[in-house]
Amino acid sequence: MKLNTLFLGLCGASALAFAAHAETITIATVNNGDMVRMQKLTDDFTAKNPDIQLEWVTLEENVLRERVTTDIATKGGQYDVMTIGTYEVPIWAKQQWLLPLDGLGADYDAADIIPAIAGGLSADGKLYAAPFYGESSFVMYRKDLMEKAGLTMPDAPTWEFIADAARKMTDRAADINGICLRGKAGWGENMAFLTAMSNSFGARWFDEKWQPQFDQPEWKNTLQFYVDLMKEAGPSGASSNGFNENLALFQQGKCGMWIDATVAASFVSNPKDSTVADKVGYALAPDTGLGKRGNWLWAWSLGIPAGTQKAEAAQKFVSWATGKGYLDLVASKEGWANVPPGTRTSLYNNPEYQKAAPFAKMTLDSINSADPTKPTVKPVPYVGVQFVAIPEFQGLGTTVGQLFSAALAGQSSVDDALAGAQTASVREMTRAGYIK
Amino acid sequence: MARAVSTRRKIGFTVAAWVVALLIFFPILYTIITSFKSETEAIAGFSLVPSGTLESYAEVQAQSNYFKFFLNSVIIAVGSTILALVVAVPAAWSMAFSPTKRTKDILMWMLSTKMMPAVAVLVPIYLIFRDTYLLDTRIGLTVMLMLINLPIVVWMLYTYFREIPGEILEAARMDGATLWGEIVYVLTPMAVPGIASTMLLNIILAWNEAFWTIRLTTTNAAPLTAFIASFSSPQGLFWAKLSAASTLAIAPILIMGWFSQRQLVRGLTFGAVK
Amino acid sequence: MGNITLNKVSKSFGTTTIIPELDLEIEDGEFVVFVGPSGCGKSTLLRLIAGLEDTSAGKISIDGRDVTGEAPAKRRLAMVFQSYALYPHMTVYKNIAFPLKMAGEDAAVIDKKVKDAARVLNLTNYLERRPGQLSGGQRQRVAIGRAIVRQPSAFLFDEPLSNLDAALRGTMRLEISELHHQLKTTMIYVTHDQVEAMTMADKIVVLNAGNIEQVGSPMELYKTPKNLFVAGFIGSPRMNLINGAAAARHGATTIGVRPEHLGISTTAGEWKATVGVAEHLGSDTFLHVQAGDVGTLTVRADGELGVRHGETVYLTPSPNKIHRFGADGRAM
Amino acid sequence: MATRQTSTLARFMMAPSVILLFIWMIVPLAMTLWFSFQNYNLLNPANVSFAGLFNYKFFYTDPAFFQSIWNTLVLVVGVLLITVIGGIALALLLDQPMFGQGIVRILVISPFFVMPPVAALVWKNMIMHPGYGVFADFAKFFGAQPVDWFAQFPLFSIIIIVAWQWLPFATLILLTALQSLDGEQKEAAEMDGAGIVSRFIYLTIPHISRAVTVVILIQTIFLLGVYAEILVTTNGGPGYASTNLPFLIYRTALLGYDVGGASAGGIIAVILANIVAFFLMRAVGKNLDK
Repeated sequence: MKLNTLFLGLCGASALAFAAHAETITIATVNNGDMVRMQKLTDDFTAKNPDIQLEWVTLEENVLRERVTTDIATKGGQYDVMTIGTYEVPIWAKQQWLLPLDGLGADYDAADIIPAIAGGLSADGKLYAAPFYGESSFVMYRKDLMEKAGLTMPDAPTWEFIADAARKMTDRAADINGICLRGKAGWGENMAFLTAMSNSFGARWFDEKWQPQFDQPEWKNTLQFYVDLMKEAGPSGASSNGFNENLALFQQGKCGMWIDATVAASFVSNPKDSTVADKVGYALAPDTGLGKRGNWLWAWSLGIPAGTQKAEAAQKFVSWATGKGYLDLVASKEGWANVPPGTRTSLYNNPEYQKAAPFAKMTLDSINSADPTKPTVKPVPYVGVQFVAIPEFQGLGTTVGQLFSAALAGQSSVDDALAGAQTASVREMTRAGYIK
Repeated sequence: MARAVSTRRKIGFTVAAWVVALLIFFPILYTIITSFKSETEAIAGFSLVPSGTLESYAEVQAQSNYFKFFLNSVIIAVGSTILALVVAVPAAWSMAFSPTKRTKDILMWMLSTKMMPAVAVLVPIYLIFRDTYLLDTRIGLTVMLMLINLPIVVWMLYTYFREIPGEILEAARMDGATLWGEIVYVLTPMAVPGIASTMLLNIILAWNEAFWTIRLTTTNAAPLTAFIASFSSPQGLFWAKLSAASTLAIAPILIMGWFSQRQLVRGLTFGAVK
Repeated sequence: MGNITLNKVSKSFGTTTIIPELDLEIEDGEFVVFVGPSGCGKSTLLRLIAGLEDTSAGKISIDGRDVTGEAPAKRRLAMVFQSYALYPHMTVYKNIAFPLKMAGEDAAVIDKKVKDAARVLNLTNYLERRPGQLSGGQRQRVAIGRAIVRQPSAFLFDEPLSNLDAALRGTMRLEISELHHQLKTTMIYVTHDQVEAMTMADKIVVLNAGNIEQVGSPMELYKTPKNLFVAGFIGSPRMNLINGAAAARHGATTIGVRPEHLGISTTAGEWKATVGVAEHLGSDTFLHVQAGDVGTLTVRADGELGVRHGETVYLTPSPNKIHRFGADGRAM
Repeated sequence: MATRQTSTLARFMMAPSVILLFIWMIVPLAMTLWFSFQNYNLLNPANVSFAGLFNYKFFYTDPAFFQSIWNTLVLVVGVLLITVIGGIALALLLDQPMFGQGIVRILVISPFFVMPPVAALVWKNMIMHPGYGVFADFAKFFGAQPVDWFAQFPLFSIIIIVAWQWLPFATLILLTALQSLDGEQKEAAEMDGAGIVSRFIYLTIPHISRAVTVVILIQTIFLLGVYAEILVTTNGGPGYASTNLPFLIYRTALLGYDVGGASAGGIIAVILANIVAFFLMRAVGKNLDK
């Protein structure tokens, strides 16, 4: 009985709270640095919109994804703004779970958004999520070690050059590995890298009839190349390394090269965190001359679930967080180097930013060289550079990632890993009804 | 009865025990040490001497309001524990003092309710919570954790109660005590150590429950597990910050554990009743 | 008042019968002892009366009131348990006060009654102690104190002295008897020790395998045991039971002669025997002798008697003290 | 051993627990059972249809299925072995006279207070990482090649982490059991000429067997559900070397959002867990009657 009263009381209390702050919007974000910074700048927004309160839910990437996906798919209605990636947007938009962002205000200037990024966040010409920061991947290398090896990094290297350089830079005695690459199993971990890499080798996940392609020579070339390279020039423990592990290695000067997200540039070039800050050079992700480079495209973006009661306030917030004004705000408070990158063309035309971020041009070029709608050399039925934007991909990608990390760890052969990946993919795609 | 132990032997045991204890404690110690390092120091290789910076703590506090999460953790952990005890004490009483042929089966069945993998029932539970408006409420989470830990609580109380001689309860019955009087005046006070250690164990389990507490909360009811989830594995260096957040999250339960350690051990022994 | 009647009471657990149907009448103010070997059902019988177990059939009434289905608390009985069952977390004072508190008595009344009981039981100086700090005898007295403050219509004792050492047992035996004389309340006392039964009881109920073998005053049982079981159980040392030719001569299947009813002589007598172990108690000497066909006998002799191991003696039973039993074990 | 009245009351007092747990079990179970017969992907809610036994078939034909069951058992048994044996050893050590016993005890039980994901993160990155973990630093200090724990011994590494978390629990329960061992009994055994080993075998082991049973039962229930540690460290890899049943279900449920498949997996897991529990009860249950 008491419980009941308590329960009713609580309901009543929350109803009251509801009435008092009619416009509290709840925002789910990932715990990356740029998002955390935004959270700290909330005051600017509430000063401009005194009738809107912001509640933040900050979670690490995997948990966030589970959390918001469960909520939106069951119409739980817990969030008014969700931070989602390029992977979710096309799938969710297709389910009509997201509100099209058509009320961002007159001064929002949607045309300024980098086209490659906007393309990945739109469906039927409508923008379903506003990019907060965007990234591609590129090569970060140690200029000093490159020089020592007697080589010069071109702006657009080939895989052959990278492999050669990696082997020459490796100096096990000095604890220097020629190259650090992702190896930890996961669709957003090693598979993000390997899928992007495979694009440059002419491979693809599926042909136009959704037939998995792991039995094709292109994949064999990709994986064999990767495993051999890592064996000869990679760090120990590579099969459990993700972004952060490699970042730490690179910052401690243990990697000659590192191919990963462009946002890493701001970490490795930051003298506060990095012991090699002044020795880092950048180059486009490598290719094999087939017309595609091994770089990906990702944008953490803000979307508004279709079920929200506070769409208007939510749009106001999204407009604030992803608008040009926000970039200026961050610049004025924390300097241009800390501005969220990769979303607006105007930022890259800003000389002050170019000066503060030596990697700006290479970042923009990398982003522009990725095309989520045409990611591969051969035609594919899907969208997405380092992923396949279908609901089944996360599970399947992780399975394949596990198999490939086993190949990297030397616990299975490349052929076995590919055969396993093929079997798993055929199984999953048949089940999901793609293969008739 | 106690024989004088030679000091040499005692020193030998002391050294051995301290070495083992420090080895076991080392990961936690290292986390605490790391929390006083800067991020670059944290990955710079093995060192037990931090620079003593409070930078990470400042950043952690700037990013999240620790106290709010802490409060939710306390309410949920303590609330669910008390609720579980209220339900479990009578059940354990009847199992211990009025057992039937099926008592053990019922106990086993209760424990078996914990065997459903949480991930498999996330969607059903989420739907139930949504439809009962319990998402992101402390009461929802409290009831949930109560149900999750109830079997363990019943089990532990049952084992403690069984060590209480039935004659004492019969004496109370002869002395004119009603069932209520029997439980309140005789059983509960006698089982205090057992109940206390059950409580502590349950609070620890509830405090550390990191699946449902994250999946079923948003802002209002989010406890320290959610606080931790906002510091683990972001892009970039995070060791010092995660260590600081972890230290903050572990500290209250660690301190509580330290204070109640004697009680915990005594309760589990239950040597008090003869 | 404390008149307890058992009418066709029986008890079984599942298919095992612990107590077959039995009748028993206990008068008000009587000191009744249930005695029998362990496992004979005497404790179960007590617990049936207490209400701690349900009867399987039959009726129990106290002072004419049917209490068969009543909760123990309502039967106005008090019980002293073998383990004393004191509340370890309460002081002596609170232990004794507990039944009064449960009865909702006034604090002042409780205080007076507890202190009175403590005085009677010599516990006044221990009221603030916990049971764990008391000796066995003191605990026993606390348990009794807890029982008497309620002024029950009857006391039930479940082997209350079995956890005490011999000397203390003797003292407590006297104290309980003394208490009975003071209170004049019905007492039912369960023991496996026939000495306790003989010394304390007004009426002894001998139980065997749930059956009542005989009911009667200690002297009745001693003098006229109805059957072999009672004959063998009551009396210390045990009665000598003799089969065979010696018994047939008295026209019985078995004859029983108590050790104190055997005359002993070094020169002549009915049975010739060789002396075995002699137990010298000072006032008496118990001789264990080997008497050929008759078997091993125990003889109670004068303390001054000086016979040695291996010597030959002659025994003669007092003719009017021979108990004769038929083939069915009943007294003839 | 009681009257009808108390038995009736007893049933009545057990009712809240039983009813609550019954609801708690039956409602999600029924829903899970229902979902397990549906084609239901969370990301495609428009396409829900009856699937018959397909989800079950799909789940158990997963290439990782049998290995995941094996891994689940290895994980449970491995952790139990370490924690029970280690726990007995630790309890024996902590039971000895020493200076600072209280502090030592606190240090030993501390890991139990650490949240599983944090424990996994700390172990993975600060202790076991071959590049900059403490183990690696020590290995390098002694001139050895650092061990790549998660690649070479993935399941064993996870067992170590989980065992570290549960060792305090086992130690605590076993220590308290040890302390209740009668001193006179020990002395009597000593008088009888029993050496330290036979005293341990004939006196200590039987005495703590009940506590060991409690440790095994409670831990098994928690260990059958371990997945957070795997998610944080190896993601089930390399290959399927560290994929256990809960992780497989996790992959299906929260990566694939395949509610039907995950439900089928859940039901299979419940059945398997109950089989394990059944044998466990047969094996150790008699200790509980003491």
